[in-house]
Amino acid sequence: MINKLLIIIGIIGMLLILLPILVNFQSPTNLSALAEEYVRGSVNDLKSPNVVTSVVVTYRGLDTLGEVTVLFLATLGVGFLLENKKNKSTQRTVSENIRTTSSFLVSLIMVLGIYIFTHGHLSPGGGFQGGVVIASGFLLLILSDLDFKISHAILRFVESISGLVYVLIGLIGLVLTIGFLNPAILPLGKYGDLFSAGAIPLIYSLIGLKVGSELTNIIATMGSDRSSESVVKEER
Amino acid sequence: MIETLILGFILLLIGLYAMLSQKNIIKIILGFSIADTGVHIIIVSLGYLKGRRAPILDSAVDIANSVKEVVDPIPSALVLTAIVIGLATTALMLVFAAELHKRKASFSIDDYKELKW
Amino acid sequence: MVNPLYLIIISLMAGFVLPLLDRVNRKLSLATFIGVLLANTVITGFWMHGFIQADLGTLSFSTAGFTAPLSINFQLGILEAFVLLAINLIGLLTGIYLLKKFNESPLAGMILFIMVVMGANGLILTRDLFNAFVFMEILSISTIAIITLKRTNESLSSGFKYMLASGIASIFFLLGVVFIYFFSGSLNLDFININFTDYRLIAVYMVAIALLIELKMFPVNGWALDVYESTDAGVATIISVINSTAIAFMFYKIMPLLPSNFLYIFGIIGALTYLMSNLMGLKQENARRLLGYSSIGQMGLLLASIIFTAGLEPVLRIMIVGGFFLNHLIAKTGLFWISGLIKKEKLKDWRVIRSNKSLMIMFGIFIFALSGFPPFAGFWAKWEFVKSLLAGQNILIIALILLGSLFEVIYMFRWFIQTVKGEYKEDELSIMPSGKVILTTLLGTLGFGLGILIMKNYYGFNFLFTLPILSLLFIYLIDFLPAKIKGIMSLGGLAYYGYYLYTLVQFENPIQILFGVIFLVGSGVNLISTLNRSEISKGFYGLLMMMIFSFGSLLIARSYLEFFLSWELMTIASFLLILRGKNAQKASLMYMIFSIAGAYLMMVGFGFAPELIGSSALITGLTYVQLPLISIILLALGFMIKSGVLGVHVWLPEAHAEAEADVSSFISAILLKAGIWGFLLVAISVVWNAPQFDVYYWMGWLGVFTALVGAFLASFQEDAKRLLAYSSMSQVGYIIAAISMLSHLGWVSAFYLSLNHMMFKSALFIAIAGVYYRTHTRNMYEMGGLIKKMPLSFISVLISIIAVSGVPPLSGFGSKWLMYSSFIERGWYLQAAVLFFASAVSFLYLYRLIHTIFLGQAKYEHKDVKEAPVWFIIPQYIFIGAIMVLSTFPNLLIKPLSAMASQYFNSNIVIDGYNVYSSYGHWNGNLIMLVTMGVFIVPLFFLILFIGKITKVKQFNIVYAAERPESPQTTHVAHNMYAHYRKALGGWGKPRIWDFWHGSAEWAHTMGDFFRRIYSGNGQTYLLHIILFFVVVFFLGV
Amino acid sequence: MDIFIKIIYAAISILVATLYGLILIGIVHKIYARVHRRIGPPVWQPILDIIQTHGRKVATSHGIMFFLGPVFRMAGGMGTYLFMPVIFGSVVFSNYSMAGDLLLVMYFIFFGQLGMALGAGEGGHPYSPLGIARGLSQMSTFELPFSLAVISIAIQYQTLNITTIVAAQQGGMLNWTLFTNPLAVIAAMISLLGMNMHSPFSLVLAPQEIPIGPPIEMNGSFLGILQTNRALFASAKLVLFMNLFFGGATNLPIMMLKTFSIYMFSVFIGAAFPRFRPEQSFRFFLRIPTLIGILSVIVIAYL
Amino acid sequence: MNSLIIIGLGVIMIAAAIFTIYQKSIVSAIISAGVISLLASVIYLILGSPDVAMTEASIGSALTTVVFLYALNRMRKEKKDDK
Repeated sequence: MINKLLIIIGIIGMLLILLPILVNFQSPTNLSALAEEYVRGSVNDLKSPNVVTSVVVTYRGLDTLGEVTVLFLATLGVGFLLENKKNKSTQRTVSENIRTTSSFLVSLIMVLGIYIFTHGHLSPGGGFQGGVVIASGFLLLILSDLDFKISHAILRFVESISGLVYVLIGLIGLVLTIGFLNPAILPLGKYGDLFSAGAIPLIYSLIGLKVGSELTNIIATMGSDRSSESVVKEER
Repeated sequence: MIETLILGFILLLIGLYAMLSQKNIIKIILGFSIADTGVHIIIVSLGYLKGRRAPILDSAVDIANSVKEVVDPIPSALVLTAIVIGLATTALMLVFAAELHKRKASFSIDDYKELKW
Repeated sequence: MVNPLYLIIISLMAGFVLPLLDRVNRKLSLATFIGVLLANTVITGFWMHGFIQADLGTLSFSTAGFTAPLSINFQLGILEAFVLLAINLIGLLTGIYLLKKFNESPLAGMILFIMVVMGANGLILTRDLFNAFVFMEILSISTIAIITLKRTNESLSSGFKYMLASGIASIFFLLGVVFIYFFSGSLNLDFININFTDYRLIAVYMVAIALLIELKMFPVNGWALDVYESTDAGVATIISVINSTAIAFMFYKIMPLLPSNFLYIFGIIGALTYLMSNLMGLKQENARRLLGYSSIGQMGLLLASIIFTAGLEPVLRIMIVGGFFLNHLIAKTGLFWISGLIKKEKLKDWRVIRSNKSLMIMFGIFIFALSGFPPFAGFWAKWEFVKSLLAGQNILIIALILLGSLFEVIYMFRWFIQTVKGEYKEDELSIMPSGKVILTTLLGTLGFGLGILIMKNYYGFNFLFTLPILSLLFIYLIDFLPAKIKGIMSLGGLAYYGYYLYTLVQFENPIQILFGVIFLVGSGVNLISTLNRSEISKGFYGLLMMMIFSFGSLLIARSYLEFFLSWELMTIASFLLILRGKNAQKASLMYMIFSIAGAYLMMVGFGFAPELIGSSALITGLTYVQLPLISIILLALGFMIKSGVLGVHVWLPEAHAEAEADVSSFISAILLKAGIWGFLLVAISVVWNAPQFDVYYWMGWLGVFTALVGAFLASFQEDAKRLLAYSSMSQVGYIIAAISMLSHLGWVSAFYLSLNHMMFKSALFIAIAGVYYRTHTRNMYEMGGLIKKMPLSFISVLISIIAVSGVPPLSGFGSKWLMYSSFIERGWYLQAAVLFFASAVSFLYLYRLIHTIFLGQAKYEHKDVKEAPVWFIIPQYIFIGAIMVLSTFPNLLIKPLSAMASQYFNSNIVIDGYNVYSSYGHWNGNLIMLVTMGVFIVPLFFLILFIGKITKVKQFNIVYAAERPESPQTTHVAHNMYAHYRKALGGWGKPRIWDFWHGSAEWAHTMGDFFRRIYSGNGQTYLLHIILFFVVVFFLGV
Repeated sequence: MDIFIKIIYAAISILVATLYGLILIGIVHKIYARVHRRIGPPVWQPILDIIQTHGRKVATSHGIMFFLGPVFRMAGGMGTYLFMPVIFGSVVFSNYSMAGDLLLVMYFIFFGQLGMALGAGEGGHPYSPLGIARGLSQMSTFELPFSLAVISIAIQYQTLNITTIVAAQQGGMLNWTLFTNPLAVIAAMISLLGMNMHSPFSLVLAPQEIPIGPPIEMNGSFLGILQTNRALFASAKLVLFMNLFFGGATNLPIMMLKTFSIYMFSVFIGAAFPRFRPEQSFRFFLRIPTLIGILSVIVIAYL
Repeated sequence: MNSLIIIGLGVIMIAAAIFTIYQKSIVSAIISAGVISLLASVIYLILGSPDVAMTEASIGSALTTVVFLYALNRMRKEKKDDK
């Protein structure tokens, strides 16, 4: 009972603390100086129409690298915790119809995913969204085709290589002394083109691949069946 | 926009409340997820400028005058990162929950206090 | 300068590439793993080197080809370099420590480890708040994942709790960061230039609270304790050290944004965390969890030090914060590592550590380091921190921190003593992997070396002040030699040291010579008794010489710090010496607790004292400064604790009784004088500047009652050494009272008594040591009639007790005469009467001592007892000889002593030939001696001439109700000899002070137990703590 | 030369004091006897006793300390007596009072007691340490009021020198400490009861409990010396009290008169009260006399 | 206009959130939490952040829900296996 009361007090307290922000909230009428710089710079310096992409990939590229790392870590953690044994073959079958339809859908989804991350600098979306789309494609495959086995090795490989290349691209900038993750290592190209904005599309693609493989990995790991007798060794 | 800001706060508090009051570990994680969504809404609301459009400077936007036409791109960029991190956290939490459940076959958080004091 | 981004790049590349490499070969991935950590360490090492070589200021490194605030930038200054080097080094070492483990577990472990280190590096380097958020997430997710390196129910549930807590923390952090951006238009710390007042406050508040949660501040740290308890030792190390450090550094970075009132509250929270976690640690029995409490406490201390040193000059600030940091880093890493080697949960099971000598020594080193003893970094940091806090008038913080520190010392040393002294069975022996032991030893040596480095380079201590430590090390190296050789070498070293001090250092004040005689000559003579040791006596001489050289350093200290340093070294040495006693667990713990409490009082007292001018010895230097009242009180109290004044005397009998026989004499005769020396120094300053007669009046009373109570307690003891211990307490009471008089005659008598006490108490303790050596008992009622077996010891005891009692003609009377004359002259009449009473009571215990041991009926089991070994007899007779000479020619002593005291007061005793005149009376020691001899010889000759035939009779030939007594046990009146007196005292005879201290200890434990109930083990409760913490602290701040 | 004369003077002084003390004891025995309606022994009986005990051809000794115990005791008595002036203005009876002051005398009292305690201790008889334990305990308690009284008069006369104290009391009865500082005298006189170990404070010798007490094993010449000393020591104490509180004496008869009166005081009190139990005795001294002593100090020092 | 939509959406989202808390069936709770994310992505679209909207829709609602369901599935299976 006291517990409940304390919870209510806590929540009300938080409300009271946050209230002044709401009361004093004024919607700004102008962009902050920094945002203005970004908007201008995205056009002038990076030749990337999607300002958010410019910010994510270039200006705050380190964040994005970190973010990919977080996802990578989550994948690792999930894998680390759920040391999977061999999948148990289930007897359930899926109709042939579903199987073919889904494989058709999957190829469409893949194409969509690739489109999203390669056009990240031009239109909404980018590596993450594309990656998720790819992952959802695999999800569909897993759901529809129970015999479908994703090779963790390949996933790992894609994940590792894309991550490595991502870092290496950043490194090139550092070696050229124009800055870590500077997309200007490639020609900036013409504003609005697919192959423009320097290395942004490349980076976003790598991110897409990496995110896609990581998420697929998570899903695959979590979804995979685990025989109940696989008891993980306990340390004591 | 103040409406979305309020919405974000409400979701945040509901999420927190769920985390504090629910005994089921899945529900607690759901609470976290809701609170996270609330936070994301708050962030995006802060970047919104009335009557402006997305910060994608395609042909529909007057490039020369772009700074007067688009919303703040920074919160969007931040939220992108935050969402992915949120997913990572949630996934890890769930795996922990699953592993815990494997040991004790209980959903209640009250059952996982081997260590105390 | 290598771009700091490489730290991140290398780690990331390794992280991404390791899964591929691992397919090839596990060895390869292990090599890469170590390679990355090594590269990090080397890079940071180069930075540190670069920054030390040249003042480069702070360097900024931006990314993406844009400068901040457009892009994210890293900042690298000497501070960053320092912290990075430290944590990467620990990362490397812990990586090596965990290598075997990693080899056996999935690859993910290694990658997660690298990522923890990378996250910490990034968090320290980045200047961008959102980037910091990302790195924080990297840090916490990798940490949480790696917790499960040890896969148990406990580690899983604690990891889950950690996730929940850090989830909420990250929500707060993220919201805070975004609001900061919203209000200020920037995410870069260098470009945020608005004040976060009114409703904007919440933005920075949320960030700060998130960091406090991650820093595991009280009470939002229950999950952290569970983690420390349940996870692998190596992982606990990186959480405690690397993770926490990075977050603390982050807090340091956002500090400029926080309003001062909130900073103050956060500082208090830090100090409170230190206090509370140590208080709760008192009740803890699980080693790992105890270390968890300690870790959390240290983080609180670190936070408090970061906040409260804000206004100081950078170097000093680094000294303080860096000192605490390094200390925590090394000690906690070492202790966690050891916990991984021991693999025992219960504190008391740690005694298996004794199967590995070097590990045990390291354990000791880490505990001493953690408790803030010199020469470790924590000592210097604590000293400077307290000083700076005092300058800022932050008394509350000092109280919290010192109290917390005291609790930490209590449980740490309880643990240490339990470990070092506990019995263990051979089959409990466990074989420790030697690689890890070497690693731990390396770490301990590093900590030690760092401390010495600070000592030499920052403070520039004279060689003489490092001598105690060096002598310990040196004798440790030659410890394989037989005890006698070491003893003679020590004696030689001591002789040279004394000569060196006397001729080369040249005392500025004759009082130094007096105490030099007490400290060094006294020690030298006492040292002879240790030559009786026939075995190797490992460790004994090192500690003994460390203690003796510390006495010497106390004498010549020129600054407060030099004095305090020597004081603490002396405490270490004496504590370990006492601990050598067979059943000295409780005694040494009490000694340590009281010593530390006293040391803290002194530290604060010195902190209040004005800076010294010039670099003359303290005894001169102090005369130029006027100590404030608070300083006088605290210092005097601190010194009185060491001297065992009434109320804080409880450690004294235990320590004396339980120490080894030849150590007790050092403690009583010399160690107690160190307290007197300090007390005297304070008094000198007071006399010279502004006599605080009021305070000293009450101290005088304290001394007087110490004398009385000590005498009574001594009378009621059954244990010979305990009796002598209380007797020492009583004598110290006289000295304290005499010094407190602040008068010429008072000081003369105090000097006189100090020297006398050193001599007769040494002789007595050594005599008792001899008796103990032969009879193997300290209980006086188990002895009796030993006069026939040990006549030489008897004579020395006889002369000593006559000297103690003050019966003419021996030198004791001189001190009594001076004492009463001075008291009456000073107008302290009632005090004089109490002292008179005390000295009458002292006859009770003196008689009891000599009677129950040497007179009365001899026991059958002692019929083959021989005289004490010659090594015990020699020093006794040196002292006895000195006493006899000084008794016959008291002017030898009175004259110089009077000269010493007249530096500070107008002399009002006149010395004319052998006559000493005070304003009240006179005394001619020489004539008294002659008359006494005369009146003694007359009846003696008479008796010899006229006695006729003397028949010697056997033991039981006594007139006893016409019966022959049955056994010596029933006939020897010894047990509870003064039962009547005790009865007469009624309620006054109850051990109220004991009860008080026991009650206090009990109370502290109860409180600790009460508070730790908030850690219910339920993750949800911890969440509730966090939310309530958030709310309550906010409203406190507003 | 001077020294020899001094020694001869001292010998005379001691002889007189001892004889006087012995006769005092004889008188007391006589008085007790008369109170008990007996004839009693002659007053010189103690002297005869001493000669008789010394005459014993055989003595039993328990060891060196046992042998030295009586010597210490005697030395203590002689020393105590010799360190104070007996008759004001007399050269013969000024003794060695120049060696020290009142503190010396007070502490020299302990010399004999300690030595005796040691000697008796070696006797190995359980009554000895019992008696000594009682004696030491009681001594510590009655020393408290006594020391308070001494401090009080030290303040009063601004000296601890006995001769000076006596000198200050000359010139009429009203200059005696008895009248100038009555509280101190009361406290001291109560202590004297304890010092003399007469009933009700006769704990040490307590015939029914621990017969004879410490000297129980003493015999022959040992006992003789002890008896001699008892007389000397008794007169020494009386002389001390006379000097401090009753104006001292300018010639032998006055000294005898005064000391006799002081002695009779304790004898009559002793005849009137039964013996205390040890703890009662200790408590008694620590209460009323001590309070009186404190009062005397306060009155003299601060009022 | 936008405000009205947002208020409408907001009410639904809050309702869904409360439903999530008090729903006994965990699957329903998970789905309704997914709905919140989905609606949130609509709000992001209105707030001029299509990138966020896409991310939230794909990650927040779809993937998170899937992960939840998978985790739940695992736990359920445990229970069955235990019995």
